[in-house]
This record gives sequence, structure tokens and C-alpha cells, in this order.
Amino acid sequence: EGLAAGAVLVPSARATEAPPAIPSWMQAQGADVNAHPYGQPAAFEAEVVRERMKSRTLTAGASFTPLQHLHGTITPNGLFYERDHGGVPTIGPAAYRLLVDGMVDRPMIFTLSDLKRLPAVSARHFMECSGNSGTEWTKPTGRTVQETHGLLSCSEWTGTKLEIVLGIAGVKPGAGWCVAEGGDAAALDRSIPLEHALKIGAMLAYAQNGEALRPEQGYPVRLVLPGFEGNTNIKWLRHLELRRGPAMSKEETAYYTELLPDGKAEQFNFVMRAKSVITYPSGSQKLDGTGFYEISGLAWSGSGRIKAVDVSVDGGKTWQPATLQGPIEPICLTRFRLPWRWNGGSAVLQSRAVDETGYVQPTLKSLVGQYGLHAHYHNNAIQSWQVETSGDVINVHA
Amino acid sequence: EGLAAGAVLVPSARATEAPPAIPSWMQAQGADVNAHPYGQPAAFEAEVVRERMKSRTLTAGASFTPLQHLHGTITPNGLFYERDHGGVPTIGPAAYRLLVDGMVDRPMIFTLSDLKRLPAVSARHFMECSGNSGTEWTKPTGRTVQETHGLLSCSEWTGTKLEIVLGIAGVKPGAGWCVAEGGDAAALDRSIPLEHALKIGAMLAYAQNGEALRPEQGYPVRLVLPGFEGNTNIKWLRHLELRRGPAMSKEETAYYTELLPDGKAEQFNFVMRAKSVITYPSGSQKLDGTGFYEISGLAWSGSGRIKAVDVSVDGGKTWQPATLQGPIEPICLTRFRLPWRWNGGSAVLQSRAVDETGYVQPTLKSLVGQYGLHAHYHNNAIQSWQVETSGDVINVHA
Amino acid sequence: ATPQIPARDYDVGTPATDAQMKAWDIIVGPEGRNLPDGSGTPVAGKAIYDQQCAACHGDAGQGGTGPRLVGGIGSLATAKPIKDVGSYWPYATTLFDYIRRAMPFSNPQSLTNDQVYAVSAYILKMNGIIPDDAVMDRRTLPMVEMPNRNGFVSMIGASVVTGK
Amino acid sequence: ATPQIPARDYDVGTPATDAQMKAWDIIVGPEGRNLPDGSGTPVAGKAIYDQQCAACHGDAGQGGTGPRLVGGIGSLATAKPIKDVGSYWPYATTLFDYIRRAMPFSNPQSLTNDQVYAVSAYILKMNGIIPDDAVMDRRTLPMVEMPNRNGFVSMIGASVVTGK
Ligand code: HEC
Ligand code: HEC
Ligand SMILES: [Ca+2]
Ligand SMILES: [Ca+2]
Ligand SMILES: [Ca+2]
Ligand SMILES: [Ca+2]
Ligand SMILES: [Ca+2]
Ligand SMILES: [Ca+2]
Ligand SMILES: [Co+2]
Ligand SMILES: [Co+2]
Repeated sequence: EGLAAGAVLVPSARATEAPPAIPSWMQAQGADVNAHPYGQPAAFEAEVVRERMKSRTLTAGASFTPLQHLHGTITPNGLFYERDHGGVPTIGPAAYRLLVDGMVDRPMIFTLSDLKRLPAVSARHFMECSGNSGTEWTKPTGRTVQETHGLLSCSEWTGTKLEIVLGIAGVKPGAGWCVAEGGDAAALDRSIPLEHALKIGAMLAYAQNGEALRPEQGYPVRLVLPGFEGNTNIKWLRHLELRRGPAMSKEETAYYTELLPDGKAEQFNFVMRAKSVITYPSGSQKLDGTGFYEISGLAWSGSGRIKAVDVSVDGGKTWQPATLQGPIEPICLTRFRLPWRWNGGSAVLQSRAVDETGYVQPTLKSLVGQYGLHAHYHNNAIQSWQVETSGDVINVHA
Repeated sequence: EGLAAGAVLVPSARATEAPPAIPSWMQAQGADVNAHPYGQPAAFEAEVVRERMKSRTLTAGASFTPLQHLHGTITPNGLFYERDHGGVPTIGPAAYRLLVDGMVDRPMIFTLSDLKRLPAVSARHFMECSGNSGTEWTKPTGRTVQETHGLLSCSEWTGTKLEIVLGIAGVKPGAGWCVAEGGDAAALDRSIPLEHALKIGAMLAYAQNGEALRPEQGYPVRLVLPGFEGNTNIKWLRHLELRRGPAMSKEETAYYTELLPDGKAEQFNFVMRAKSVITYPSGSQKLDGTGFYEISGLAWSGSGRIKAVDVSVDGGKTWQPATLQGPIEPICLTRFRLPWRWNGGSAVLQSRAVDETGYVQPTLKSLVGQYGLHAHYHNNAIQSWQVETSGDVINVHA
Repeated sequence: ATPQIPARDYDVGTPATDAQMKAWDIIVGPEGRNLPDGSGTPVAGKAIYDQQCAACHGDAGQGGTGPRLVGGIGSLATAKPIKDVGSYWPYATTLFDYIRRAMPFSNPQSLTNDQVYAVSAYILKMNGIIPDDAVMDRRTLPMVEMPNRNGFVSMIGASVVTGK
Repeated sequence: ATPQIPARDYDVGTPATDAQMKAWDIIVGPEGRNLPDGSGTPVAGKAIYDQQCAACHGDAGQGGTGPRLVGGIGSLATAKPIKDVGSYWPYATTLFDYIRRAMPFSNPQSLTNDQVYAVSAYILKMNGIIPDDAVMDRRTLPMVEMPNRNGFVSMIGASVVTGK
């Protein structure tokens, strides 16, 4: 089962097709107040859903955020992308426990109430699977931006800082890594360098966009490591173990390492590098005639704030600076926009992000030059969308 | 039907009650990836819902946001408060039309595609009904912060600026007001002073926290007037009419005006003044024994950024500055926090917001001194929560 | 004052025709703008009121499922103010505008213009604001002197509006 | 280096007992930490594999519903690299750790420690890494020399980590 094609832009209806000036919905009472105590999207938005990637099993796989339908920078919780290795466990808040042990002075067990009672912090951060755009290394594969870049979402997270929980347990000298382990059927675990984790403001999050985490995002508690590859943000967190070195778990050796052409592999490439993508117009959309369009997209970097985004409509020959929607927050999606008049000709749209460290998003060619064709993870190359003379937009390598 | 009491804090379970070290949910695969293409909250969170205020009819009334259960500043779309005067209409995106006419050079009709094609802008803003806390003027009434302050929510809005749509139509000299009218059974309309509307960045919003507006929030298009009383942010927007003066509609004469003791009434009190409330610990919650608690709450102002929030634990005798969660954005909810050790005695918790203009949130006494007891709207008084020696928290006037 | 708004040319949107605007527009201003042809009297209004309004607003306008419409005159500066059409509303035009757009509650925009004039006249009469034989139409309705015409103070100037 | 972390005293949380930690802890490190008592051989492992693993990973470890476990040695620097236990995994301890925590897929944490040692031994043997008669236990497993032991370059130093 693959991803369905994205929505084609609805051709703008003319006023002559307008409904009666006083339509039926003004002539009778609407739905009751609080008909939905927990509200749902309009029925007309049924196509705005996550889509599942084909995978070997129903429980080890991923679902993608429909970026082509989204605006601004926040991802609604119902559309946050999902990557599971053993399905989504059902964990009652009263049954939740976190063990903090290993190289600590006082091994501790925390309940969910315990974690919520500690000082809290909130921050908006993107999360991206390092496998995002992994299908795009050798040829254009995804039909929509949901398929090419949909392992990317952004939330306001609230939780208590890792620093606080470790301060309670007391970390012993010599401990350099913290292994975080999930309470799912894969008991997924990753080793995190302690110094970096504290520097980026690692958080034990229990809330997302105001409400409790969703089950697919780790209810009741997940580790949030701002800017680190998605997989390290352990969901359903059950165990933090302080160690001298990494555990060398399957997910940090067999998976989530980047194989280079010489047979060596890069390991612990935690930080997601600056990247951007145009979400409108994007693959499988269709322009409705010539004229004004606002090109719009998202840029992000695991190394702080986005400094600039340039947009090209000629496949990278010339570039124009896009407007960035403020406030620009560190390690957060940033919306960029550029006005454009389409003259009806073929055009190749690209965007290129620059972050506060000065790092410039690379072309696919330069990335392949550096990593070869088998690194799979961390493809942050410039994406190209070709607008055809028909107005159809397709995924190309340019 | 009234609001149910808020949740009592779950007493923190001890480790001796911990589940098996390897619980059942780690011994079998969890739910399938993408079991919910549009995700839903965990079943355990069923009490986190909007609640309806008692009203004469099922379609003219309000539902309240469960602030006592929320974290950070964003309101999930399913929990955004609701105020309807004729129920929630069902308007298909293809049937949507907006007429812009009156004192303009070129009266225009826009489809939803038209509005989406125009330049977009995103911004995070709170919205508050001017009737919020209206029950609290004469005696403490709401049992929870949902009941006392739940006509308050905060979203990232995306849309096109009013300025752009008016720039297309061309506003004639002499036009000072813009009447905005909704496409519901109440055809609810409000007159907006044009100069102010442009200054605050008025927006024709079609998206909220990334996705399409929810039906209860005006799908497919609502007017967003940052900082203005909620009722002016017309939902299901169908008509903008440029005029010399206000239309004097029912909602700006009979309702949403503040009656003073001398029989005169204040009209066009658009801007929501600085206000704050402690959401934890708050009414109907219960403290689980003495010791450390983090007092947490929300502050906001229709006149820009929150500058400071002070918290008192002794009913206003002494005040301490709370920590504000950054980034502090204009006309946006701001989360404040203060560490507190409860010694088991009775305590009265209060918060007091100051905004960038220097305006200080008033006590109820001073507000009643100014407005009397029949203004109903714009109660931005300091809220008091009394912690009893049992740990129970109740709404009081102090 | 009319703010300076930059002209925009995106070739987006469709010009509205006069017929479209006329069919769309239900906004009546205090000066009487957009009041339609037609007329009505309290007597004609009573028949409509009894049939289509009284169930919610009471036989004598005392209220029920809908708010009370009568009885508050003179109460505003007292300890028990009653804000109703007679005591509180500054313009009679608002009555036509609101009834046309929103009443009867379950069937809005179902009355003819004559019916809206008539029922507005009847509510004004119940409040003792117009005599039994007054005829309400596009010319007379804006001229009705409402008791609380000067009861409102605009706070526009007092608002602190911060720029973005 | 161990960062300085301020001590905190909120009187929140409960001290963990040794028994709790022991029951909780399934993390095995490359040095062999936390490997349990018990042992297993390829022969014992084959019986378990055939019964509980082969359906997904193939009779000869060639893969199916589950990834392939054998066959990639020597392929990493070629145009068609195969990353499997034999060719890619740097530590044999990871095999014990992962199988115990996550396999068999539909019934994780159901094998005894002896069974996990045995099936780990069998997978290593299928890859030609240990001989038929090797015994895997807490002492021997960390000593297994994996072909790709030195194949990884840590990027920790190269990461740009910005403070908050
Ligand atoms: C089914 C009940 C119902 C019927 C029938 C009904 N109304 Fe109403 N009316 C209401 C309700 C409810 C409101 C308040 C609406 C709101 O909350 O916005 C209202 C409000 C009003 C108001 C505004 C009163 C104020 O001070 O806010 C007027 C005037 C009015 N109705 C007139 C009429 C007339 C005239 C009719 C008949 C042609 C009518 N109503 C029929 C229920 C009804
Ligand atoms: C029902 C199917 C199924 C059965 C039975 C099964 N596995 Fe797996 N196995 C999988 C899947 C699927 C994965 C990949 C999981 C993921 O995507 O994270 C996997 C992964 C593995 C891996 C990691 C391979 C790699 O390179 O990523 C090993 C090792 C493994 N299994 C060993 C075993 C052993 C040993 C058994 C029997 C005791 C077993 N499996 C039984 C389906 C199965
Ligand atoms: Ca045109
Ligand atoms: Ca068009
Ligand atoms: Ca009807
Ligand atoms: Ca304790
Ligand atoms: Ca341990
Ligand atoms: Ca089992
Ligand atoms: Co441990
Ligand atoms: Co008009």
C-alpha cells in the first residue's frame, strides 16, 4: 500500500457559480454548541491525513505528515508523523514508571505525577526522521511533498528538563552517555551524549501543543532532543541509564548510521542539518492558469535558527531571497514565502536554507559526492519541483 | 447542564505499586502504524474536553477550553473555545464566497481558492470572549479555571491580510469602518474601525495551528483581529462592507457593551486588557501533600507583549516575580511559572499581569469601583484560588 | 479617518455585480441605509408576533426561551438594570436589521420585508415608543427616537491599539 | 566528559531498589555489562531459530518479513552493499541485546536467556563468524570479533550543537 497522490488544487470557481446570496445554512440553526466536546476537522478536509509508507509489517513502519495541506509552522497533533518499530503501546498514566539508574548516586523511579510536579519548560521544535527524503537519493520517487519530506513535524513541547531529573539522581563522574529506552514492543533504545543533550535543552515531554502527548508520539512521556534525529527522541520512555560509553544498540549500529562508498559508516550523526522544501506549489498539485502565486515552504535546522532561504524558479541558475515568517525560533520550522508570477512556461522551483552557523543546504549532487548513494539517512539536499506547461507539478532531479 | 468539576490531581503512586518491570505492552506488538490517519488523544484523556455553559438554546451559547489540563500556550484545535449565536453552519469550501463592497472602487467576490492564492501571513494570537469571567463579578462562581476563564484560547493563525483584500477592492475616501458579517443563522455582524484593524494586522484566516479552521472556529474563513474581543473575529465570514460609520448592529449595541452604574454604557471597547490566571493549582484540583509545587498560569494582553507577571501566595499581601516562558510574543498567551513550597497551611494564590504599555491587571475591587456590577463584559480582575489545609483548591474572592 | 491602503493587483477575485450585491446585502445602518421598500404597523405586527415570536419571547414580550423585549425602560441606572429593546437599544434600525437577519430563531430570513417592518413596529409599540397607528418604513424607522439614543459612549479613542 | 549538573532536591520520585533495577534492566553494552548468566550453542540455537525465527527471516537467514541476517560480508564497499549482522554489526553483544528486547517480533521478551544466547550463536555461526561448537555466554560473547568492528566513525566531534 503506497501513498495516494496529493490533492490537485481546486480550480477557483467564478462568482457566477456562487451559491444563493442567502444560502440554506443561514436559514436554519447550525449544529449545537459543543456537539463535539473534542472537536474534529471539517468533513470536507477528509483528505488531509497521514499516509502510511509500504513496510514489511503493519507495526514497524512510518506514517507521513501531509505538508502540502498545511500552513504556518505548527503541526496539528493528529497529523504529526509517526515512526514505530513495534507498534503503538497503550500505557495508562497510572501504570507509567521511569527508572533512572546506572552511574548515578541515587537510582530513582518516577511516576507521571512525579514528572509533572517538577519544574516545567515549553519550547517549539521541529522533529525529523533521519530517514526523511531517504527515497530521493538516486531518483525522484515521492509524488507529493508528503511522500518526499513528510517525516517532519513541529510542536510546542512541554515537559521537565532532563537536567532536573538527572540532578535528582546525581550523575557520577565518568558518566558521558545516557541510554534512553522506550516501553514499546521494540524496547527501542538509543545512547545520547550527555553533554550535548543538556546543551540542547533535552526534555522529558508529556505535552504537545498544549495537550497530553498522543499515543503515536509517546504517551505519556517521550524524550525530546531538539535538533537530534527523530529516532533518538525515545517515545514511551521507561528507562534512562547513565553510562561511560554508548550501548551500541541495534538502532545506533545496524540502523541510523550512514554507509559511505569506501565501506566505512558514519555513526552518531545526531544533528539534523539545515534543510528546506517548497510545499506550495509542490508535487501532484496543479497551477490554475498563469498569474500570481505565492511560493511557500518550510526551512529548519538542528543547529539553531534559520538565517535565510533563497528560492530559484529556474532550477538553481538564479536565486531570490524569500521572506521569513517571524518570530524565527531556534530548531523550529520556519515558513518562507516568495511572490511569483507564472508565465505559463516550464519552471523548476527550488529552495535553499542557510542556518545561523552559516551552513548552506547542499545540492543533491554535492551530497552524493560526499556520501555516495548508500548513506540512506540525512538526505538534506535541495528539492526540485518542475512546473509543466499544463500547470502540473512533478518531482524531478535537476 | 452545567460544567462538570475539573479533575482532581492524581496522587502520585509509589514505586511499590509499580507495574511489572517488563509490562504486557512490551511483550506484544502495539497498535498498527497509521491506525488513525488523523490521530486522536489517548483514551485516558477523555476528561480533557470542552464543556458547555447552560444557555437558553442548544445553538446560542458557549463551550469552554479546559485550561486546567493544558500546558504551554497553544490550544489544540479540538479544545478551542466556542461561542455561537446560531449554531455551527456546514459550509463547503467550493460554495464559500466573500463579498467586499460598500465604499470601495471595485466591489469584489472572492472564492476560498482566491483568498488562498493571495500572499499569506502567520501569527500566534490568543482569542478571548469579552464575556470571559463574566460570572465572577459579584461572587466566585466557576468551580474550575475552565468555568472561570475558559473562553480563552490561542492559535497560530494563517490567512491573508485584510489590507490586501481591501487593496484589491480600493477603499474610498471617507470610509472609516468595515462591517464584517458571518454566514451563520445569526448572520452575526460587527463594525470594525478600519484604522485600528489594519494597525493590529487584521487577517482573513483559513488555517489554525497548521490545518484548516475547524467548523466551530469559522470554517472555511474567519476574520482575526488580534487583541480585539472574540465576538468581533467574525466566523464563516461572508461579507465585508466599507462604511463611513458603524452599522450599530445588535451585537455592538444590545450586547457587548458595558453598562455603568450611572446608566450610561461603554461601546466599542474592543481591546482586551491585560489579564492572567493561575491554571495550576486551580479550582477543584487537590494538592498531594506538602512540599514542592510549581505554580503555573497564563497571561495575555490585547495591547502587545506581557512584560511581567507577579504571583502572590498570601492573597495579595506580598508578590514575587514569576518566570515568563519565552519567546514572548505580542497579543499571545504567555506561560508564567513560580516555584512554591506548600507548608500545609491555607493559602490564597493570585497572579497579576503587566503589559508592555505599563498597564497593570486590576483587583476586582478596583474594577467594580470603576464599572460597577452590571458591565458583565471585560472582567480582567485578578483571580484568587484558595488552597485549604486539606489541599483542596477553591475559587474565592479575596 | 480613512487609512492609506496600498492598491493591489493580483488578478484574483471577481468583480461583484449590482444584482449580486443587492441580493447579498442585509446590513442596515442607523441612518437607514439599505432599508428595503415596504412597510408595517403594530397591528399587523401583533398577528405575526403572536404566531411566530410569542412562544419564545412571551405573550407580552416578557421573555422565555428568547430574551425579554419589553419592560426595562427607566431601569438602567438602578441596582437591577434590564437591558431590552425599549430601555437599551439606541437605534430602531437595529431592530429591523436583527429580526431580518436572525429571527424567528429557527427560521431566519423567512419573513417578508413587510412582516419585518410590522413586527418591529409591534415591539416598539409594546415598549410605548411609537403610537398604535404608526407606520414603519424606510423613511420613518430611522426617525424613531429611542429612549437610550444617547446612552452610549464610544471607547474608540480610549483603546490602546499596538501596531504589529 | 561528564557535564556539571546542579543537584536538585524536590522530594519527588522514589529511590529504586536493587531488585527493581535488576528486573527492569535489559540494556547490554559492548563491554558485556548486564549480560545474564546462562549460555547457548549454535546447535541449540538452530532448533529455536527454525521454530521461532525462520518463518520471517528465512531458513538460511536470507530474509522475508524480517530483514536478512546473513550474506553481506564483503559487500559494504561495493555498488550493492548488504548491511546485515555479519557484514555490518560491530558488536556481537548487540545481537543478544536486540533479540532479547525485540524478538521474536510478535512475542518479545519471551525467550529464556539460554535461548537468546543460543539463537545469537546460531546467527553468528550462519555468518561464519564463530565455529559450530562455540559456546556463547556472558564471557565469550563480548570477545567475538565482528568483521565490521572497526567500520564506524563516530561523528560526535563533528556535530554542530547549538546551546539554547
Ligand atoms: C425558537 C425561539 C425563538 C423564536 C420563535 C423567536 N426568537 Fe427572537 N430570540 C430568540 C433567542 C434565543 C434570542 C437570543 C439570540 C442570541 O443569543 O444571540 C432571540 C433574540 C431576539 C431579539 C434580540 C433581543 C435582545 O435584546 O438581545 C429580538 C429583537 C428578537 N429575538 C425578536 C424576535 C421576533 C420578532 C421573532 C418572531 C418573528 C422572534 N424573535 C422569534 C429566540 C426566539
Ligand atoms: C513475525 C516476524 C518475525 C519473527 C518471527 C522474527 N523476526 Fe526478527 N525481525 C522481524 C522484523 C520485522 C524485524 C525488523 C524490525 C524493525 O523494523 O525494527 C526483525 C529484525 C531482526 C533482527 C535485526 C536485523 C537487522 O539487521 O535489522 C534480528 C537480529 C532478528 N530480527 C532476529 C530474530 C530472531 C533471533 C528471531 C527468533 C527468535 C526472530 N528475529 C523472529 C520479524 C520477525
Ligand atoms: Ca481576473
Ligand atoms: Ca483566480
Ligand atoms: Ca428556513
Ligand atoms: Ca518523597
Ligand atoms: Ca541497572
Ligand atoms: Ca508475549
Ligand atoms: Co538501567
Ligand atoms: Co454590502
